[in-house]
Amino acid sequence: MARMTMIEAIRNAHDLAMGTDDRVVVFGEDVGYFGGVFRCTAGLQKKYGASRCFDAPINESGIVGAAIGMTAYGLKPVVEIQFADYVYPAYDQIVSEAARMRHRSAGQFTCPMVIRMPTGGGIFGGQTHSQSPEALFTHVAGLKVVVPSNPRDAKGLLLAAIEDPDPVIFLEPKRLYNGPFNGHHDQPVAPWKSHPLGEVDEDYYTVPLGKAEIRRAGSAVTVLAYGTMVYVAEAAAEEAQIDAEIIDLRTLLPLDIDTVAASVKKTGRCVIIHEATRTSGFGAELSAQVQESCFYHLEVPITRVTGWDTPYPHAQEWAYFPGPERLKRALLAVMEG
Amino acid sequence: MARMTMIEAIRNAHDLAMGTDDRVVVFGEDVGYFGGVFRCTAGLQKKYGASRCFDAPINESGIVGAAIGMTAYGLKPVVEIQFADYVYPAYDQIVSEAARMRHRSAGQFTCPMVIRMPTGGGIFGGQTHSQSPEALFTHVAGLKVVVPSNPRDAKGLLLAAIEDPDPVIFLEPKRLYNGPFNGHHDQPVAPWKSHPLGEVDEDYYTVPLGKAEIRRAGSAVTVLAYGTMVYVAEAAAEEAQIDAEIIDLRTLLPLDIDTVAASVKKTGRCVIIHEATRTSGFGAELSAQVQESCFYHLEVPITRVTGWDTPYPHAQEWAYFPGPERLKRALLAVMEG
Amino acid sequence: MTDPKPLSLRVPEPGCRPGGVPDFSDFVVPMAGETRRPEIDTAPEDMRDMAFSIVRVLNRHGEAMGPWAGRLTPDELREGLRHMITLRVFDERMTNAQRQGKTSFYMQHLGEEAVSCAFRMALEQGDMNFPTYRQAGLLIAGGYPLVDMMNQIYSNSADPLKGRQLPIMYSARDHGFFTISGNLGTQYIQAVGWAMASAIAGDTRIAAGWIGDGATAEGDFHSAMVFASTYNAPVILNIVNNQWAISTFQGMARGAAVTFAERGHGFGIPAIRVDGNDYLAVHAVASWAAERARSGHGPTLIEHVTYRAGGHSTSDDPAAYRSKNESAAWPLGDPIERLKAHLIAIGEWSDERHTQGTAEIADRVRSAQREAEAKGTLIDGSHPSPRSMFDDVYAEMPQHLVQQRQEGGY
Amino acid sequence: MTDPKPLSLRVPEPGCRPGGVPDFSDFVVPMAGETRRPEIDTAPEDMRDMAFSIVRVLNRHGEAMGPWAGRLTPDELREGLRHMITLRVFDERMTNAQRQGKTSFYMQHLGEEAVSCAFRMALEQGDMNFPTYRQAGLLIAGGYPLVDMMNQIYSNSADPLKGRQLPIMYSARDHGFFTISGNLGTQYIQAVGWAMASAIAGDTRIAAGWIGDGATAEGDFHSAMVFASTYNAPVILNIVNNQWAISTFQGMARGAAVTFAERGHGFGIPAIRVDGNDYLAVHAVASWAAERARSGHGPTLIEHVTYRAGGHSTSDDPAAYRSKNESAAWPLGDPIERLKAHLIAIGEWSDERHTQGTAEIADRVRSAQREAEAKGTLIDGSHPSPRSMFDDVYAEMPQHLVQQRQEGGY
Ligand SMILES: Cc1ncc(C[n+]2csc(CCOP(=O)(O)OP(=O)(O)O)c2C)c(N)n1
Ligand SMILES: Cc1ncc(C[n+]2csc(CCOP(=O)(O)OP(=O)(O)O)c2C)c(N)n1
Ligand SMILES: [Mg+2]
Ligand SMILES: [Mg+2]
Repeated sequence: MARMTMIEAIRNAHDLAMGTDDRVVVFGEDVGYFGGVFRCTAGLQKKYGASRCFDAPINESGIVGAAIGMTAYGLKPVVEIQFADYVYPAYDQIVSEAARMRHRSAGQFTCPMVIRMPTGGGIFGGQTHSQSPEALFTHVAGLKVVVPSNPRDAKGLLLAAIEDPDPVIFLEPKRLYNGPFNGHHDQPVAPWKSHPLGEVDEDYYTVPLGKAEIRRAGSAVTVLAYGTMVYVAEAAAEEAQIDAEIIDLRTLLPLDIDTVAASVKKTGRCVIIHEATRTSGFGAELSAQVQESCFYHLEVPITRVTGWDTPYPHAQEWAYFPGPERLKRALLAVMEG
Repeated sequence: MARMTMIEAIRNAHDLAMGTDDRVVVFGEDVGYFGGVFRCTAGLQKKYGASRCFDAPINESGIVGAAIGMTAYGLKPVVEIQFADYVYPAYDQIVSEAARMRHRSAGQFTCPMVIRMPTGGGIFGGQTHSQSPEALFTHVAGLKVVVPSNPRDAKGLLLAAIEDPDPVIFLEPKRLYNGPFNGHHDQPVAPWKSHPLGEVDEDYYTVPLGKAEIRRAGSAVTVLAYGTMVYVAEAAAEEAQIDAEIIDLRTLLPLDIDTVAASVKKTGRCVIIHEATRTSGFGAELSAQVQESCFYHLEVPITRVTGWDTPYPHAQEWAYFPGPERLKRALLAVMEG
Repeated sequence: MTDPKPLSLRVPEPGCRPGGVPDFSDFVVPMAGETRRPEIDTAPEDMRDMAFSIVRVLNRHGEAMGPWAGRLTPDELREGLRHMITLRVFDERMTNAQRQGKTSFYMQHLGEEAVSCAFRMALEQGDMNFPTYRQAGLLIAGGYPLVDMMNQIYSNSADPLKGRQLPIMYSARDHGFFTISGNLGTQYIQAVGWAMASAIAGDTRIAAGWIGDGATAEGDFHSAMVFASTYNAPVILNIVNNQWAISTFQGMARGAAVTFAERGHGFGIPAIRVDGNDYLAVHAVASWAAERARSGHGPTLIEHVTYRAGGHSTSDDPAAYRSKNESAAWPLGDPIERLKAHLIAIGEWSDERHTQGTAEIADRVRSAQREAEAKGTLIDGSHPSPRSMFDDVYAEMPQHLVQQRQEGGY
Repeated sequence: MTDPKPLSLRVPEPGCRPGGVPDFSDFVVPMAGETRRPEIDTAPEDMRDMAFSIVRVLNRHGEAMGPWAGRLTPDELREGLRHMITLRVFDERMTNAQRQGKTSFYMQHLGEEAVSCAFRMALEQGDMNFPTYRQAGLLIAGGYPLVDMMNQIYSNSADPLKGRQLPIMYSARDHGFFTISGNLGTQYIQAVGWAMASAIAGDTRIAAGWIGDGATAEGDFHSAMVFASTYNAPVILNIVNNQWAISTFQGMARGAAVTFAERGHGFGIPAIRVDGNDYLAVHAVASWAAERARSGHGPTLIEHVTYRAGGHSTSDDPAAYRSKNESAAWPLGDPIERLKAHLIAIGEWSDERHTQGTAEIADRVRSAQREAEAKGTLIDGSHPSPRSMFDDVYAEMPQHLVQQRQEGGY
């Protein structure tokens, strides 16, 4: 066991994957010599050589497209998109190509690759360093979508994603890279080393894709969260003194609906929280599925607490970011309902 | 009044817009001399000259990006993406640029433009001529998303979209271009000239964005549909002899939730139908919103009838396409619930 | 500068539209044998001229001329001729099958047969093509069974792609043929990625990317050029300039450049233009590029100059946008006729053998068609089941797909 | 070809990394005045050499040499010097303000001031720039108020962009400055679209697109080149090659090409390389390209050869990936020093005037800063309201946004 930040855990996962399987290659903008703007790939080029970890030209479509070609050859690329906000130029390659390769070729060609990208807000990054585009991937059959919320999971999920025979979108909440963040931006932030989930096994292990984790057991209301929102939920539940069951979804696609439904059937109440804009956000899908599977158990309407349907602003970051105050209001309303 | 197919109605709308406002320019792949692979722009180049209606290189990002530049100059471009399946290369320009221009420039620059594209299946087009990507746009703040279902609306909505001061995604169900199609692929298809909505006013008129239309009044269950699914819903309701209220949403974003909620509050039941894959499809958002606004009126869970979460197949088209049989089953189940 | 005149938009137009008289007099056709053959390790800047010339081997008398001639044996040439005839006959029959409603869609190669047929013979087993929909010659010349192609076209029960793909969107991994995408351009950078992987792995295999003149305008054309240039990828980047992109003439994508091959220059990628209707020239240039790539000298851009003599697809009628006489006026002739003439000129073929050979091929195609149709067509017989549609979305079917399959009753 | 050797991937590396000794001896710097000045209607193929040379006017003695010299008056030159000093002082103060926590982020222009400052003076009122985040000189030279720039940087109550944008992502329509995007490359094709619109409208105004060396790798660089080439758009396409893209040296995007300017050749777009640290050269080349565009001769690609002497942004420490001495070793010198030396050489400036002028500028920037800070900084004072965040998503606020605003309590 070692203390790791989420960055260190991700780096460690890369290291183990590359050490274990020489088909694993890592590339992206600034990921080679420098080791990535968030340093998630630092040291890999030195250790594994420039043909296994290298810088790429600034062309996200090229990065993903080249990676797809590599999978057709038999490699397992792990590529970094510098910020999730910059994934759109690669969208065609992801949606039309990677996601459908296995199906359209009836299994002749597959795309075992991981597309990592820092996601979410809370760092005063303005509209192009703060977005949460997960729902744009959960709509795409053939993709898996993962959002870790802590170093232990980040490592295990990333290793599982690299092992996975299909393309995985791996969204890393950048606000969590150095420590958990519960939305109380005016309070000092604790580093991972003071959090139990910053304790990471140094050996190779995986956390299975498609399995949610109950982060806090409770009976009054189910809170569905992922990424940074897990800590917002913990703070809100505690501060509002509500016996909430908090589920960290970890994988959005395929969704662990069993864990979700069991919880909602127990509590009869459900609040969904995410940073992305509300309309057609992943919360919509969660709401639809919870309603479909738990309709007769629901006491009150499912509520969504989300980023507003505006671009992500700079100065108004904390008015945009769904923090504990907003969630508390929602939880209290749901408990009254 | 004249009899028009949907293609003719769209062409007519272009013609009137170009004739009325010389800021309107039209371009896209094959739209100039030839008039578009579906002939929606036929005759415009001849009438208005090659600098107002012209062919574009095959580069969707370039088409939308150039159009954005034109809006900054003060023109009102109407561009065609040859099939909605080919819009992904333009996704960055749409999401990061057109949608956010007004907000990020605090109103200095705006993007009054229309991006038209044929959408949906039912023509044995396989995976790259059949997709319904509307949910990928409804998640994007700053866009409007329109899906007409008949010639009368297509013309009026397109003119409203061209007048609109913001970017509009205009999805034309290609299966409806020449006549309504109710999913009974083994039956002969009626042309628009035998349908009342094929009767189109030749003068300039608009159908307001953001307003749904009740296509069939009923009291037993609300069916939310758009595009081709409107006719599938009509057929299913009739064949199952269910007194369904069928709403043609027409505009998905902004959604006419008032019309929707009023109906569901009345019927207590809601079935949503769309061609797109289910997970994170627009049906999810509809389900979430209906649930939020009508929870205490719902008798049974909201049901989604959709394309499956697979790529759009060729041979299995009719197993994929949500036709009247599947909707009938859902309606009957909902009525039993 | 005072009082500039109003600006105006230049919208390029082809020389000839329906009703007009086709005129290719501006189109410079070098003499066969005239264009030089640089060493395979020539620096790109030392062979710029190759992007403005056209490598041609066969002259109008059917003689093979110049430094690019002389690599193929008569047997190989006859085989090439058979491949091209097979492709043409195949196209005819499948176009007809589509007209008869046996499938939904078809795309033919009329006039472009040499490009993919000859190119394939320059590759080795294990190399990988990333084709568009207009290189079925790669399959035919590579020995892929015609009946499997037809099964795919018919989406029948023996369709190797299980009915999932539009007709002609083949995939044949074992034959070095990557699954065709309907989205233009995406495969070009994938080819580069595959080639990079081969280099990373210390392999000796190379890749070939394919793109049409129209699709070179896509951003992924650029992605491919940048990555190939930067990483010195062992890849051949082919542009098939068949003069048309549906209704749009090649000048719309080419713009103010003189040739498509020129695009290579801004990337330090050597570029060669070749007579795409000359089997010998295509084969020679492809071999040159393959050897270059395999020897570690990196990518080559090849512009195959040819003409799409047929419609874009069965959904298209070119009479609406180009002169009916344009195809006949096309100065580079017909690839089958030209190779036939060459074989006759060197005494290795005759009109009789040609007629007989064509008949044999027609038989072979017909019998493949019978065999395929016995397995079903899109409208007749059995098809891959709806149930199978849910397979291969993922390696392992997730719960929600299992449920949807059940919901559908499959 | 038998038994080829294993292939390997070429991963380009800069000449020097931390700890190494910078060596620009491979970097060919033509003599000032040496490079020819073609007529503005010269065909692209007749000026290919311009992409491999570097237009330079100021020699090391501060003299203006050759055919590109002699267009600016001493007053104009002094104004240019003031613009560059203003930009540098502005950058210093704002970088400091960021360190003090007064804002979240800043990007400076150190060493690149001439590029945008000189370019702006070659444009006319009504022309439109589509900049990246590293051309604030366009605003300063265009007379945009410093205090408004600072208000934007501080996201304060007077921020013209209402707190919505990251610092330095200015927008100033009236000053011919398009709203900056954080997404690299998108603006390049938008610039072409704007220019096409001007041509469609029969206007005489032109556009200028801007992109960094690194971002030329993006697909939208290609979009811009294709559309500009095809429609002969009246646009100047600027590549600012400041040698670095964050930690990645320019060779990663350039690949096997010799220069970025070369990219123009494959599109029939004339390309000129210019010494980006030479105010006179940038101004002369920009004027040439502007005149060309305005006279209907279409696009020009300009590669500004310069050096990013500072970090990529306040989030970046270049010591991690390049030698600390590289900036000093950079052969093209400092743009401010060079213009100053020229003015002194022609007897229109002195060290005293320079010191005094710099002090005056520092005063002006300081007082603008005081004025801006009185309106607030990111951490102090008032900001645009959360309520205003819901404005301008659409021209008219739709119901769901009204509701969300209420839900938020704003
Ligand atoms: C991304 C994308 N945009 C548009 C299309 C529609 N489309 C299919 S083929 C074609 C023309 C392609 O022309 P070219 O590249 O010259 O190839 P050719 O058909 O001549 O072989 C177009 C526009 C597509 N398939 N994909
Ligand atoms: C689409 C996209 N990808 C990646 C980034 C992240 N990014 C911001 S600046 C930068 C480097 C750009 O380098 P260059 O184009 O040379 O411009 P410079 O910073 O040197 O002026 C990168 C990779 C981005 N902003 N947008
Ligand atoms: Mg073509
Ligand atoms: Mg740079």
